[in-house]
Amino acid sequence: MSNCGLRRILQLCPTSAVANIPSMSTSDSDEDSYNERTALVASEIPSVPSYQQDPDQPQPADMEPRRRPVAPEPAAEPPSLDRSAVEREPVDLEEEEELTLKYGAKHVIMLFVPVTLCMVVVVATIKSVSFYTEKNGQQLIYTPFTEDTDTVGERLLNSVLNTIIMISVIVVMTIFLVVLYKYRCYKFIHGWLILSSLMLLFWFSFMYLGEVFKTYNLAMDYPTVAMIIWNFGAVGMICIHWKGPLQLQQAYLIAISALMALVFIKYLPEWSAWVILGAISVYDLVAVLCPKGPLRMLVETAQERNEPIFPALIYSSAMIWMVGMANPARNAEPTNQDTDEEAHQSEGSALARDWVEPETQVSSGMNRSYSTEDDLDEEDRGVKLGLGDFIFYSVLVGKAAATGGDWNTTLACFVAILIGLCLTLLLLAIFKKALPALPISITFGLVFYFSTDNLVRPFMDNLAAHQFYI
Amino acid sequence: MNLERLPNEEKLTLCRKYYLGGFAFLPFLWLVNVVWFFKEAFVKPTYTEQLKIKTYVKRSGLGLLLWVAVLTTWITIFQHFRAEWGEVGDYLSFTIPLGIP
Amino acid sequence: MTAAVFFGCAFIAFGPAFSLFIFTIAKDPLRVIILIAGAFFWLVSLLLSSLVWFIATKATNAQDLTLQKNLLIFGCIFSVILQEVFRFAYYRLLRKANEGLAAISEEDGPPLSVREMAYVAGLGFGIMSGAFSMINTLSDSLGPGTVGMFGDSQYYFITSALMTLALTLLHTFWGVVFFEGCERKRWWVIAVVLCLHLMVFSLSLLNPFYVGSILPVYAIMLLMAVWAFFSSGGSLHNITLLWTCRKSNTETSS
Amino acid sequence: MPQGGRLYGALQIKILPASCVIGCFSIALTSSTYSHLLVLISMTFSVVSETRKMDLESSKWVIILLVCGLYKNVSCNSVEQKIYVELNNTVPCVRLLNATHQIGCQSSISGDTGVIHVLESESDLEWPLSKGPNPPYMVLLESSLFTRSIMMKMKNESNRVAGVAVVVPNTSPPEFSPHTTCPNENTGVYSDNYGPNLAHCNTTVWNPLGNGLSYEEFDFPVFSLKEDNETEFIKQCYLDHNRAVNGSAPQYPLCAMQLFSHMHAVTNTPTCMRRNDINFSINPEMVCDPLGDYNVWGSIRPYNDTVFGHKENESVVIAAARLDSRAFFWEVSTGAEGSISGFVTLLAAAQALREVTHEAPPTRNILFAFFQGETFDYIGSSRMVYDMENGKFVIDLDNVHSILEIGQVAVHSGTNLFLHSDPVSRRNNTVNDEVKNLVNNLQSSTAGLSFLLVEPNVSQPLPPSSLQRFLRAQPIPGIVLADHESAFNNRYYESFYDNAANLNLTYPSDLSPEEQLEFVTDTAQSLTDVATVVARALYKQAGGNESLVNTIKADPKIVTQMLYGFLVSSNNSWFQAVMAPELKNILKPSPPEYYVGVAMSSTPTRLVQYLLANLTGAVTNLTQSQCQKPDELPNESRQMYSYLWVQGIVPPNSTQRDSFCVRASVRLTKAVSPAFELGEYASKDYSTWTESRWKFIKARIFLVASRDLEMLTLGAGVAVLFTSLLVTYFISTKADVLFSSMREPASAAY
Repeated sequence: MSNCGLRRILQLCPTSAVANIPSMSTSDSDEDSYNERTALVASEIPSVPSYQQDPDQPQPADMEPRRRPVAPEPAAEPPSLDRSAVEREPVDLEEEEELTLKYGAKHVIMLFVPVTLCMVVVVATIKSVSFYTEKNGQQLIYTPFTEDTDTVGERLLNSVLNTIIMISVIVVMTIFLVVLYKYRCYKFIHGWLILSSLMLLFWFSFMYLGEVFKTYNLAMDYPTVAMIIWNFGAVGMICIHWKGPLQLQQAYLIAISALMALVFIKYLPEWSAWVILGAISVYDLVAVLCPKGPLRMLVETAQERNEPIFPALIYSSAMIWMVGMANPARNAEPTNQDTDEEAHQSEGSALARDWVEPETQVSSGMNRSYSTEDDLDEEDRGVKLGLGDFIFYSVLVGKAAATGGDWNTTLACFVAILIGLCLTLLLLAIFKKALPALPISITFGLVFYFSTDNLVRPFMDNLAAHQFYI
Repeated sequence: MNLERLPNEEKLTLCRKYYLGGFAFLPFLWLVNVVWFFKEAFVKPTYTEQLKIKTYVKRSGLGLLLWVAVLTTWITIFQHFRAEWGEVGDYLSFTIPLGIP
Repeated sequence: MTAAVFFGCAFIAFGPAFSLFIFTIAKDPLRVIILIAGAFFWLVSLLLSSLVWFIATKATNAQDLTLQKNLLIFGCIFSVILQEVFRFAYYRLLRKANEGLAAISEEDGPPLSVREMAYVAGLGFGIMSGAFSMINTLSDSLGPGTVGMFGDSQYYFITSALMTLALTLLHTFWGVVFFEGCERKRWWVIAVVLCLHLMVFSLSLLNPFYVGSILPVYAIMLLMAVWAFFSSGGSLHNITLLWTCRKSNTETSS
Repeated sequence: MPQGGRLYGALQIKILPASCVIGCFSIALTSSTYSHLLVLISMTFSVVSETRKMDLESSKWVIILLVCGLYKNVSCNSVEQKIYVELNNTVPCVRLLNATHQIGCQSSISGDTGVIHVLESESDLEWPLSKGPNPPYMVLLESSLFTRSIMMKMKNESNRVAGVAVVVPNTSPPEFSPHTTCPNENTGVYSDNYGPNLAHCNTTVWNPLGNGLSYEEFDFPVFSLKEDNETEFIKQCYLDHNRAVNGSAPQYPLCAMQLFSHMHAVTNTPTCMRRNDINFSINPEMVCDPLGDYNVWGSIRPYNDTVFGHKENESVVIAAARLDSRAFFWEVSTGAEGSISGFVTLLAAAQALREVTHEAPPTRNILFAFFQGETFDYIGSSRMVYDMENGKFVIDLDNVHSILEIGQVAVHSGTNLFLHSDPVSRRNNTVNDEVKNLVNNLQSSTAGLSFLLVEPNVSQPLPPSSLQRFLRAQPIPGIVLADHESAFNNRYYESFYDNAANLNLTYPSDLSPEEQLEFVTDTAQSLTDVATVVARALYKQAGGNESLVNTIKADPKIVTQMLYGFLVSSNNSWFQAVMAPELKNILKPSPPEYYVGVAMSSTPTRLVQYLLANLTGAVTNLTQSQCQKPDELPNESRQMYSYLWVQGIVPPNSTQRDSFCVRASVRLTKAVSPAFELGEYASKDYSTWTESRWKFIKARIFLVASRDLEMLTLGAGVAVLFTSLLVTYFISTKADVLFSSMREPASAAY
């Protein structure tokens, strides 16, 4: 039973679930039946953590177990759990591996697609619109030191100084945000986010549009441009901060990441960009992993409060359900109810659908499993990737496309970053805690950029000249 | 967010809000409304709110078509007469093509 | 008007790889990951070999053109060997992962059979090598001009595309055969694959004498295709089966 | 239930979520405001013309860097090297605009490509225009065929011409002048209310050879190629690939050329200046810049250059010459006879006057004025007159006693020089008397010289000259000294053949550059004589001591050195000696560029400024720091003199230049047309010439493949794609049957 593939569970388990444990029958999706299976396995052991009696517990308590998986490091687990963990070890591992394999892979792809899209947008822009590659001396105030110096040493020094300033700005921002979040200044944070996304959606898209028209030497009039920008921006704000179709929201998140990345590529001097990329990944490592790291604190606080991290900051491969709603915990209850009823109705149809069309069952399976989850698990569902990662991945690839003349470098950076993402997700499945996504990818990306630009390019160029094929 | 999760009255209010929002010179919002609620309005088995949703979707579609017509005519006019208008054309222009009158 | 050349070459070079990806890889996330990992392995091998070549060229004087060309050929041979080494390494890796996975579900076996893995990995190698050898040429083919100012053949672009296509498919077939050989512990298979790879490279030395290079390469490709077909569990009987009892298949497969 | 929740929760990454993005966002916020600030700043600055110039300089630098970057990328891709051959010694024809028209050439934004056709004769023109099977054509012209008729045919008769490349030979044709027959027709003094019978060259056509090509507008690029191995390579490419054997179509691949010269400005000056100003975008784009530079002037007695306007009982004799010239192509104008003969003579005269004016200063002051941009409707002189009228110059028009202008003075043996004067103003008796007086002074100065100064018949108007601009303002007695009686002797007026050869400036073949610099040619000798005449006449005109007149002699050595420097190589030891250290890199082993251009203080301006300072000024013993801040010293004043630190010569048996500080009353005043000061971009009486901007100028040749081959490639590609799609689909559906032991794809196992 413990090894029955999820496919079979879908077909068999619900009935058995209803038959075996009445208490579970309130909501039966593939998810619950799966848990019920583990429950059967684990039920010999008395001291299994608290989740069997979860359904008949009162509502407020149901955030208890949800906090547990994230809060403790694997090292510092309470002894009571320890013993049970030892006994549950084989089963648990297998399940985890199985799920890692089957869902992990799916989630990896669900992240590959948006990351790839973002990079494609950036690279296409870089290659076509010369505005984003040509230097006109302008720099961000965060990188005040110029790079057109006489000696390499000076240039290096200046880029390092730029990096220090940039990173310290980011650190200050982060701490500021965490403090705000700790003291529940939601209004302020949301205002901040709305303001910044407003600026991105309107001002940067305005810039972008102008440069595109210039590149293709088109005449465009202000009324039309105003119309385009207003529609793009307003609908974007609605979709990101209020309610909108998921695909559209994701598209907008990708778009603003791409715009942001393009601005960085334009205004960051070359060496500074590379140094900053290196430094930010190190900072990321620290901020997420070390026990007092700001990001870690942020994430943990968010999970203690059972709240989504702000929608304008995270790309979620699944639904972002709580968007715009004042307090998730409060209206969790009613939605629970009606979704359960929905689940009852929709179960049959879901199974039927499962029967008739096995091809599409990957996607439909995902959707169904989401649509029959309750809100808070909905929240936790799927893989989430900070927009910052989108931005910096794209910055790396875009810089590679802008500085190097050839495509091989860009391609190499792209593959390297995807592989880095894969490894990160693998580690995630192993460690089961929030991980920084930048370090591995960016390290790979940098290594492959410089090596490809300096070693592989001349090699392949010679091969192309002689038409040798290896 | 996915509409399956939404109770019907919420669907209606959402569709209505999108429809009304479209009047703020937001044809794109109307487009989203049409695409998003099309299945709800025309494919799903009928339920009480569906009629209103249908009307909202239809009106949004109409508004969208109107806007498309207006914009296309204006753009064609502008592209055609920009050079002749001279100064006015330049002041109306967001980007002026280089090397072309 | 040279967009035609661009698209033509792009379709020739990457069309088959694209269709293979669409129909056999894209459906399955795990395969996509394995594909990209394969591409990554090929990339690393290329990196190391070009590093060696780079050091060699820097060590010697750049004026001696014949020496440089010999060094280039040496670098290519080294790269070919290294690619096969990395193919083996990748096989070992997938093998390990596969054993780890096989423990879970004996009910419907490992999610990917070794043959599928072999195919996907080979395709990953092929796509990456094809992209690296073709993509810059492709971007040049977009310009108004064509090769030949200094007496090169004007068929440069299309022949490059054809060679790329051959290489992509060859890598795929080599992957299948290679993994099969590793599975069965038939080390001579690996040797043959290595020799064929070297041979294909040395044939490409004949360029721009295209008749002498492309035709043999395609012959080798066909041979490898047949071999790969049989080594991955295909047989004449299967083909006849395919033609005779098709409708039974259609019934069962639904 | 929480098990699942936990596993899923495990599968979520909260990677660098908020902070860094927020960091980015806030960065974005401030950065955008920052760039907005930049926009505002640049917009406010772009009103001021200086900053526009600087902006222009910087932008040009950016462009250069950009192009270099492109070339770098190009050069590092071997396949691209197999395809393209970049042409480096090409000069384009660029677009200029005035109040009503645009002239010059331009390509499309992505460059114009055409199959090369080398034109053998005018009759051969029908091949590119009508008969040739594979248009468009890039026509390669020998300069003998670079005539109005051919160019007009290509411009008007068909659109099968993608562009033209002209091979400029090293030997000149008998005659060629792309300028108009009546130069500066509409901005001279003669008009319907000032000598209407003389207006529009009614009586005298000054430049009968002019075919007006420089003032035509071509909608295809026209480049010039030097006669060197690059051009040989192109011709070889043509012979190898494009030669039509007995009229049949040549075989592909064909040799083609691509020319990039996309001009930003269009229509006319008002339009482009308006578009300069109304560019609200992030990085405002300039599309055109007014032509302009600096006038150079110096005087015998110094003027306090902070005190403007009329000076009581001050009377000044102005000796003027023009500095600039132009050609059909952008920067190949070497106006040897057109301008250099004149201003070299004037410089020599100024030098000749130095000693005597120190010993016995004349009663009137003498002001040497070198006008820039005269070719384009008298930019320099009209600006100086405008400044005098509006009290922005150290003197005003009432202080001007008389004007002696040196026009084209290439005296060949046996020819005379002619004294042109304005008949209309001479109807006024006082003016007439002054003019007569000036003529006498000149003619009486030719004692012991090989040529005479004669007046043409009075009914003839003034030739195109700066004097006309002064006469426009008020009747001032003036003479234009020129080598032609009616029409120009110069057969290459304002063309790139008006070079050293046109002045018969020939050196014995066995001389090193240094020896050539010292060698006194016949041209130098005759110009020295002219300079002597001019100097003596000026001294008399200024009321100098008659007894000293015959001691005035111009120095042939200086003249020949100047001719060498201005016509052969500006990078010679003497020019190096008289230039400032920071300016030594403007000296090139070639003659400088006499097109006025839009960049301020071009090479000729600087050279003339320093030469005039060295030839008229005094050598002081100030140190370099003192030279920069002379006001701290007791009897030195920046307001009276300009102080120039020059490199000096390298003394023998030494490597160290002994630099010194020159004190001279030599000044630069801006030579930008008043139309741009006044904002009257459609002005009728001031020059309104502007030069368009461009992103980059590039020319390259390559082979183009036949359409059949391209279609074949495309067809093969499509075939391969679809067959592979079909086969793959088939196999993937039948995989379970084909590969018996293979299981269903794992995706089906979920």
